[in-house]
Amino acid sequence: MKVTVEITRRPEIADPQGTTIQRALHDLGHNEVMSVRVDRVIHLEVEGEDPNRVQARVEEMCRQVLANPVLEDFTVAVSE
Amino acid sequence: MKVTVEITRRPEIADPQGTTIQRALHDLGHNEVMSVRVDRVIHLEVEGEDPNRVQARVEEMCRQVLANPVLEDFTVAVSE
Amino acid sequence: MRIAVVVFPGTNCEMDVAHAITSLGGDAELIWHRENDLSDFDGVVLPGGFAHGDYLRTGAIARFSPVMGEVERMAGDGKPVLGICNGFQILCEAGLLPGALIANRDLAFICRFVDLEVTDTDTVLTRSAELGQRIRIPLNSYEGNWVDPSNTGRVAMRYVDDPNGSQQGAAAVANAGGNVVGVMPHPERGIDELLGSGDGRALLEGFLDSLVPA
Amino acid sequence: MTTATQPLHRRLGMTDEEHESVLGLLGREPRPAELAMYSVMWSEHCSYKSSRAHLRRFPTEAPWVVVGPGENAGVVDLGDGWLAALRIESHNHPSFVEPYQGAATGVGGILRDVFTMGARPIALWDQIRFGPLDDARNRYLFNGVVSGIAGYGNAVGVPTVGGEIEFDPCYSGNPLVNVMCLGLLRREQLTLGTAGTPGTVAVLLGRATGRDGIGGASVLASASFDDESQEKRPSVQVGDPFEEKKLIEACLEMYESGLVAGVQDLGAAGLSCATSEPAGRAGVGLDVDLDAVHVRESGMTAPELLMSESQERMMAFVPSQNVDAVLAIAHRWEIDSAVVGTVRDGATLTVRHRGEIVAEVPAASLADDAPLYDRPMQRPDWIDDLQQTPARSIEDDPSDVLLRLLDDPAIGSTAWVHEQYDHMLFLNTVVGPGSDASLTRIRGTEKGLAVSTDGNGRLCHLDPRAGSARLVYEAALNVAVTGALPLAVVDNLNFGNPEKPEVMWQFRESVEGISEACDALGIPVIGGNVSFYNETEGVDIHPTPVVGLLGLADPMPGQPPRLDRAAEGMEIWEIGPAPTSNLAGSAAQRVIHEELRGRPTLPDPDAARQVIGLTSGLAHQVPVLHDVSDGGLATSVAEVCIASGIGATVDVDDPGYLFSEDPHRVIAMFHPGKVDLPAGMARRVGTMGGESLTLGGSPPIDLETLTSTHRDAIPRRMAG
Ligand SMILES: Nc1ncnc2c1ncn2[C@@H]1O[C@H](COP(=O)(O)OP(=O)(O)O)[C@@H](O)[C@H]1O
Ligand SMILES: [Mg+2]
Repeated sequence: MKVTVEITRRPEIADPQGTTIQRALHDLGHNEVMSVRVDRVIHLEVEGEDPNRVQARVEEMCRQVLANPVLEDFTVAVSE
Repeated sequence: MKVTVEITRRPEIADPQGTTIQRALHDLGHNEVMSVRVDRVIHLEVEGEDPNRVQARVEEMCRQVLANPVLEDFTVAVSE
Repeated sequence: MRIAVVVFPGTNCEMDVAHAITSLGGDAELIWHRENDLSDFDGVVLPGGFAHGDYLRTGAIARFSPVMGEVERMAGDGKPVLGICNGFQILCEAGLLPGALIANRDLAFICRFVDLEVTDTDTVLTRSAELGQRIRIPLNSYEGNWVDPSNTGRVAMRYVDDPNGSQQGAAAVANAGGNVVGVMPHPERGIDELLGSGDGRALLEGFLDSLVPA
Repeated sequence: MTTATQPLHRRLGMTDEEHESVLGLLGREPRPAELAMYSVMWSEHCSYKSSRAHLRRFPTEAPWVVVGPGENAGVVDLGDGWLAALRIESHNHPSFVEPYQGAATGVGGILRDVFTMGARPIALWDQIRFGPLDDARNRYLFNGVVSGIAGYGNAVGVPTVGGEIEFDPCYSGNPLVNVMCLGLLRREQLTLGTAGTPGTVAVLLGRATGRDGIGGASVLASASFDDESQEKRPSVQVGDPFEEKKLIEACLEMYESGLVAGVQDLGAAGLSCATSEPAGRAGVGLDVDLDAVHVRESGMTAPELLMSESQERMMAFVPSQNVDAVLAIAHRWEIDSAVVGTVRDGATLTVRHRGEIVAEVPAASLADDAPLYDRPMQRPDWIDDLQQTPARSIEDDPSDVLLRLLDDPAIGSTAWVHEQYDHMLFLNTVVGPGSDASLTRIRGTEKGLAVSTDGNGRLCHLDPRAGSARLVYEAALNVAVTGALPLAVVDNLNFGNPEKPEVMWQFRESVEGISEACDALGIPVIGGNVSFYNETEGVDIHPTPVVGLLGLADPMPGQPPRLDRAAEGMEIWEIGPAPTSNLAGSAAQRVIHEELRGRPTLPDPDAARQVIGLTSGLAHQVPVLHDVSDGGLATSVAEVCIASGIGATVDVDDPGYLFSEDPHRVIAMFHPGKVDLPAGMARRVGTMGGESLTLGGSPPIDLETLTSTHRDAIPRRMAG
């Protein structure tokens, strides 16, 4: 099954990268850009029959390694 | 408007991060994981009325700076 | 004959490069990235560091600096253009060299001496070296892994033991004309035996010799 | 009482007595913003309330001291108009919460302490300690901390040229992450943290202020002001080395142009500290307008603005005629700036927010009137038992013991760590990581700056006073190996809970030990840091003072000794007091017997001085000098064999002698007849040569085994 994990930085955590990219976009004349945040998406292919079980397993992986719970939140979506 | 840009690494380009994460997951016993690919999502807030115009502008930003055509493809989705 | 050493916000090897060039008898001047006229210069170096924090992608933001228009012009005019480490990344992003640099195979920063072999002497960096010559200089990068789906890059030097996964083991890459070169390890860190090696001198001397008056 | 119904001062981590003193000071009930300021400034971290009385014991004076403890960094005179600034700091708890950002922001903070003084930061060191690597959590912390130091240090463009790595179960629940920074400046560039004279303008430079780490420095990590801000929990601080790099260059340009009267970095206690301390030091008043502060989050309250620990910010105090020039420099380096205050006559710090006065306090009181505790001390009752149980002797074969030591991650190669750090930038690292001391040349002079940092929790657990003294002697001997003589010390005192009398006793003993050794060597303590509350679930770490010692080699040896300069046929000499077989507190005791007991050998000030003097002279003559420390004589020789790619024969059979870590010893290697060593101070112990290392009558160890064991000690564990 294909699983998409989106890992997002918690809103209250500073995001120097986003700030820098926004500044660069303004420099390039894209002044309409009000905010920029960069997150990660992890695409996994996981063997399994039961979407609920796969979902639970991947959520466990997120807590273990994929996401950093101090800084990030995550969402898991199973397709196919 | 909220715009989500997903930047995906072209399949022929090596993904050291994906490979490393897959190895880590296997080490933890998640042997059902067949493949891992790490991509980036950029969330933008863009001023504008017309979703089509916003879409076009952000696509331009992608071609110009947000994605590197040697390595990456991109998709742009405008919401709200 | 003057060499512009470009300083982007976040560049950190500019003093070292200027020092190396000067100590080899060259004339180096630090140039802020907002400068848009390099007509007084005979060559240009983009030194290492973390231009714009390497945010988004290494070199991605730096390539839009005003000075890059001039770098492009000089490259087109056949003038010597050298990118070291982060400078190599910027030249790739700007399309002046083929390919791109991604994270090292082992996902760790690598700072140590590496052995290189010269594989092409028809470039502004390697013209004073012998084919097959061994060069020992420090590598210092996280994104040193060169990929080139177009297969058009000319490999000027390769790693003897590939440390980062680079395609063809490439450590230095040139454009078709040989006047634009990107090198991942740091020649300027190899100019003094007291610090471990003097092998970088041959490279930088070759670069200085390639300068022709504007 | 639930938290919500607690009075505000308690929620901010203040005791009722401390609240009473604020009341007494102000003669009225403090406003919320005032309480917030006092709470952070009077926290243990900022006020040193438990340690201050003891720190007075340190010798702090010498003719070459330009700035002693009390400023952001200590400064010493190197001659010919050159000064060096040095400071050490801990980031233990933040690194436990989030290892990458905790360590990264530690580096950012220590850099600011140094360039606040007008100095260009030229080198960094890290002293890091974790629980054993067979635990995945410890591997995660170790990896995160090293990546964080690399990620910040490399990008900000300051080489990390040395440090220390230690693993011990006592650090499992409480890793130690200390970082040290050295800066170099010309005398005329020296800048102090003073607000200047009335009319001077306060300019806040750098990153926008957010709700980062609010109250992070105070005892209460999650203070909340009301229910609404409850969800706006303090958040982990994120470092931005890019911003810091620009800030360094902008500030150095301002100093060079002589535009500023004083500068103060924003670290712990943020704006509260950066306004009150400079005003207090200068004996002036200051008006601050919080609405002028550039922010990254909307709706921040006055207490939040005053307590925020957002990174990469500096406060410059600028004579009014220079303000435009300062703002122009900030603009050119692409950093944000805001005029946030004006120096006034008097001594009052007045803070306004949304048109109202939110704080009006005597500026100096936040620092000067902080509580001072004389905490009870008691010698732990277990220490006599420990000291009186003799260390077991080693029965195993010395070759086996040596291989087990080289495979220990605290003794094996540090390459896995230091190759992740840029240690070569600026082209001045003459001796880099992996040696006894680093050596950084000052181009255009004959001078070299030698630095060593040393800590040893095992020794200090068995005998905090002698153990701490030995750290100073060891560091001094390390810098002597490069031809330098010791100049000054900074210290980072990592201890457990100071409310326990045993911990306070350990602390006092340690301060005493460091002071005695500094007195004996005639060198001052020019700064330091105290980190208390290093405990988890009531168990304290071993007392772990870390000493950073700066030495000056003038002139620097033309060919400084290095571990990789040994050659076939060189003699191996051991220099130092007559050998013993004492294994108390040694690495061999930990690795082979998994125990910690006995009475470590006491330091000998006379022997220390003699060996240090002799060694720094020898550094100009011999190719290899290496101090005998972790793992003893056998390990020292092995390290030279590995670095030089050559074998050796050591004519010592006694395992106690081979693995003892007794102080004041160094090995020298040179061709026969090249050097005359004073009889009684030195003995020949072997010869370099061949393809293997032979210890007395033990089976030889081939060079390849020696090398791979040492090289793989950390990587093989980190591979999982
Ligand atoms: N263990 C110590 N030994 C000597 N001086 C110390 C020690 N601990 C702190 N100090 C001095 O106290 C001063 C204040 O330190 P601190 O409040 O930690 O500064 P910062 O606010 O920059 O973190 C510094 O000058 C420091 O050198
Ligand atoms: Mg400070």
